[in-house]
Amino acid sequence: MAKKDKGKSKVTVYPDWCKGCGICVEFCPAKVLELNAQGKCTVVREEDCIRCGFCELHCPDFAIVVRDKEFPQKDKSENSDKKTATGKGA
Amino acid sequence: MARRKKRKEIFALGNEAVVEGALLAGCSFYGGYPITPSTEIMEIMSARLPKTEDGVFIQLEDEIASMGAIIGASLAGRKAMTATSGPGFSLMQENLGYAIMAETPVVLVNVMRGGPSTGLPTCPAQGDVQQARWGTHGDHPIIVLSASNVQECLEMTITAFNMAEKYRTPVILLLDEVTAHTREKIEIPNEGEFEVFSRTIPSMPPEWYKPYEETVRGVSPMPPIGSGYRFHVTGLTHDRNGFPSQRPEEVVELMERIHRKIDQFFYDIQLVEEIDTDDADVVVIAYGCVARSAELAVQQARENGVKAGLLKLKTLFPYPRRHTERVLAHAKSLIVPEMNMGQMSREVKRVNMGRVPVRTINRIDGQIVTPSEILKVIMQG
Amino acid sequence: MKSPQELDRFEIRFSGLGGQGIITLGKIMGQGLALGHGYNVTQTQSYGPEARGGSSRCDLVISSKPISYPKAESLDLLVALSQEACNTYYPYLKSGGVLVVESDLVKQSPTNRFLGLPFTNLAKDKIGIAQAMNTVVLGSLSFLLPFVNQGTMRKSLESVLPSKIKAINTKAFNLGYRLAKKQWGDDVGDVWRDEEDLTRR
Amino acid sequence: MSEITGNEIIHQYLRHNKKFPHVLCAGCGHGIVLGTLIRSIHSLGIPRDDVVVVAGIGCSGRLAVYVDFNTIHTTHGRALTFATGIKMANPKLNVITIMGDGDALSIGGNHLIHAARRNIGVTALVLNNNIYGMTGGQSSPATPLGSTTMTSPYGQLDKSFDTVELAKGAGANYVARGTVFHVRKLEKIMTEAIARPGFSLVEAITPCHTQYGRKNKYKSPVDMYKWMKKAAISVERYEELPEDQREDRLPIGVFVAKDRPGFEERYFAMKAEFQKKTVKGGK
Repeated sequence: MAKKDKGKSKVTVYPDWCKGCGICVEFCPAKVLELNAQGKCTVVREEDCIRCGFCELHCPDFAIVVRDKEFPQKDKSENSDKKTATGKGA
Repeated sequence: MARRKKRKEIFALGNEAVVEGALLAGCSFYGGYPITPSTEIMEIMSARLPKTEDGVFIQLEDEIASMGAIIGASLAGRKAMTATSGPGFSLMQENLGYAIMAETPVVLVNVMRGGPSTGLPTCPAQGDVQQARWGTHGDHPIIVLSASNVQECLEMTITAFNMAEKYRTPVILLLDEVTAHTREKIEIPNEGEFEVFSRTIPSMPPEWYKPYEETVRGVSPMPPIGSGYRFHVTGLTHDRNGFPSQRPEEVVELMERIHRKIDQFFYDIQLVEEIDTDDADVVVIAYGCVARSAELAVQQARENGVKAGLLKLKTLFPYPRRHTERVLAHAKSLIVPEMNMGQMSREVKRVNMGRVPVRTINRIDGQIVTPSEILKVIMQG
Repeated sequence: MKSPQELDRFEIRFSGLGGQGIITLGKIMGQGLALGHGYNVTQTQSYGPEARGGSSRCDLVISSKPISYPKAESLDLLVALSQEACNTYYPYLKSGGVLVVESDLVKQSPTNRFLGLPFTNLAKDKIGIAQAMNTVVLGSLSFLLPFVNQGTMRKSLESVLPSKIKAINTKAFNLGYRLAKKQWGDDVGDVWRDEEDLTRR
Repeated sequence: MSEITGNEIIHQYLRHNKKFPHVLCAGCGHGIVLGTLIRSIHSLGIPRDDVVVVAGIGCSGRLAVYVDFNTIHTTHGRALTFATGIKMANPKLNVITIMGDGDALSIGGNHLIHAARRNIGVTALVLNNNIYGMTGGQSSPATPLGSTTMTSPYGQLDKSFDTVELAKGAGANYVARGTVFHVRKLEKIMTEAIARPGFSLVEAITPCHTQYGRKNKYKSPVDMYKWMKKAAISVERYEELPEDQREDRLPIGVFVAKDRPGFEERYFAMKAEFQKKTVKGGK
């Protein structure tokens, strides 16, 4: 993702799932995230997010979601069980 | 009884009869590793299974893998089996426990040879009896069957599959080198002349299915993997959904159920054959090839005026207590001949509780207990 | 098929060297007696190191009644196709039992009461292949044993062989039968035809 | 492809009746591997009923319980044996095994060799964290030389086992290595591994800070990710490096990519031959 995406993202952290390992905070190129007093990840500079996706891909606990600001709700059921099989068994 | 269709007769090895029985029972998966004296089962399977409609044969890298593969195949909906001997049986104990815990029906044939360790590879023994019962770690129920002649090899293999499927449990068929390596004429039963039991599959929507549910029979239906019922299988103690659990009440529920599903069906599982036991003063309790020697000895004793009888065990575990108690009602003594230092006589003594003398005949030299040895002990009164 | 003669318990041991076709001989004879003649038969054989190391053994127990103990322990007939086998197993022959030997290979018989034929050379010279030796033995035994029906045994032999080698084995079988009759005499099997001798135990 | 990305996809595949966060330690890379696996399967469009995840014992073995596929948590080292049985019983299924380094290389080493040799159509994920984590940090075959562990308090005496070389030597169809730092690359090779016929092996380097890092100069989980970032190098560039500069580098990427038919394909082709013959013979 490029810099042109800056400011268009909404970053959500689910504190219940965050274990505060700090990977996202350390490697976030725009310093969007910080660890709070409880040791959990919080979003502090959302507008600086360049949508690189690092935090989402590297969160071992699936606790961070980055989505478009304008379209916060996507159809969640859409892709749950696509029946276009490829791969080994098919 | 209606006039039955003539049965096909073949002159077959005990090991060959196991294969015939397995195929009649619907076995469509064999995974194994060669070892004497069970190897013929594998060899014949390797020729037969690929030519059946859906049969799969695979030679694995060892006995551990063999057990793993047949459990996997069973989870995927197959009636699966393996066969082994001595050292291979030791290696299979690990995943045997898994099959008990995950309630996976499989059939394991162990053609016993002399042990411990490499022991007497080509000689008969009955030294794996207690290992079959207690070989895998943990407190567990198990069904162990046996056969004493070639026809029984066929029949008991069918029975083993039926019990495995009915009770969702591994079943061990303990044979010995003599039975496995004897050729005899056997009759292949025609379709419809024997029962074939297949596991029940769930008939509720997948969301409501629980793989380890508490049921009246203690056995839940079991769908094949990939049929839409997605669930978790584990060797850890688990809840009704199959998810690991350490909560005491869930652990107890699981463990009690896997015991109960066997315990409450003793009448169905415990199989024996009684020969002249009704009025017998001396009862020989034997299994496997030794039961054949015993049969002759009992017959000869009767000819010599001694009221002898034979209780032939076809189910070794759960031990047929009820049948033993029945012969104890009139028997003045019991004789337990076996090719070990006294593994089954322990069970007999446990039931006998000191009521009558229990004499044992034990051979561990790789030779079968002969009729004359048994006869001698019978005649001692 | 009706059994031609009542047998209580008749024990045969085939013994000799690996490669002589001893196990095959026992299997074919066992099958012929079990399926063709309708007897109860158990066949057992040597396994393991001794089976790999050169010697070979195959036992049959034949009876009109169900067989309880499957192994041979007191032989009615010992077929020894090597000197070593003859030495090893002669003690297991019961008194009055019959010893059949390969007369070229068993130079020293432990008893002067034996029946011999040079089976290997017969197969080599008259049939053209030494491997047919076991079938020659089968033919001879079919003559010797009064409860074996020659035609049934031949049919049984033919049913288990691949078509390629059927004709030559039939020839070998007939040769064995003919020579046994000629050399051993018409009444050689009478020892077992006597009812009293047959019903032991 | 859907517009939703990353963890939203993953959330759809997680078992909603399981408790989260999962049992693994903070900063453990195993969760990242699980996420990557889910995205790979999602991108291939494989229905979840057709996916079987077979796990061994250890930290990695705990992953299976969290995903809504057909999941089987087997015995230590034996995942591939169960997987082989499942694949042969029903070749339509996509069978993926998750094993740790101790699981796959030590107790299950023989099964790994023979799964590769046999070329059974299974994807093997080896989650290499250089240690036995679940049992408290004992040395594994993948523990680097000199490392301190609970069972090598004076330093590991032998060289760490190279999973990739082992799989190559055993004849695996597809062999690749990735790290949980280089997630996109890991996803790419994992997707390819699942899509290939025959046996595929993906080694995922995933750090264990709790049991390995702390005792070996990695002060925080983050330090371990920094190490991966620094040490990893694409296999192509690694090949170009002079011998003396290879020492501390970790080649990642695809090492072997063949298309030999899987064991199950060959077996069922043989069966089909028999059936053809029977039909012919019948007429």
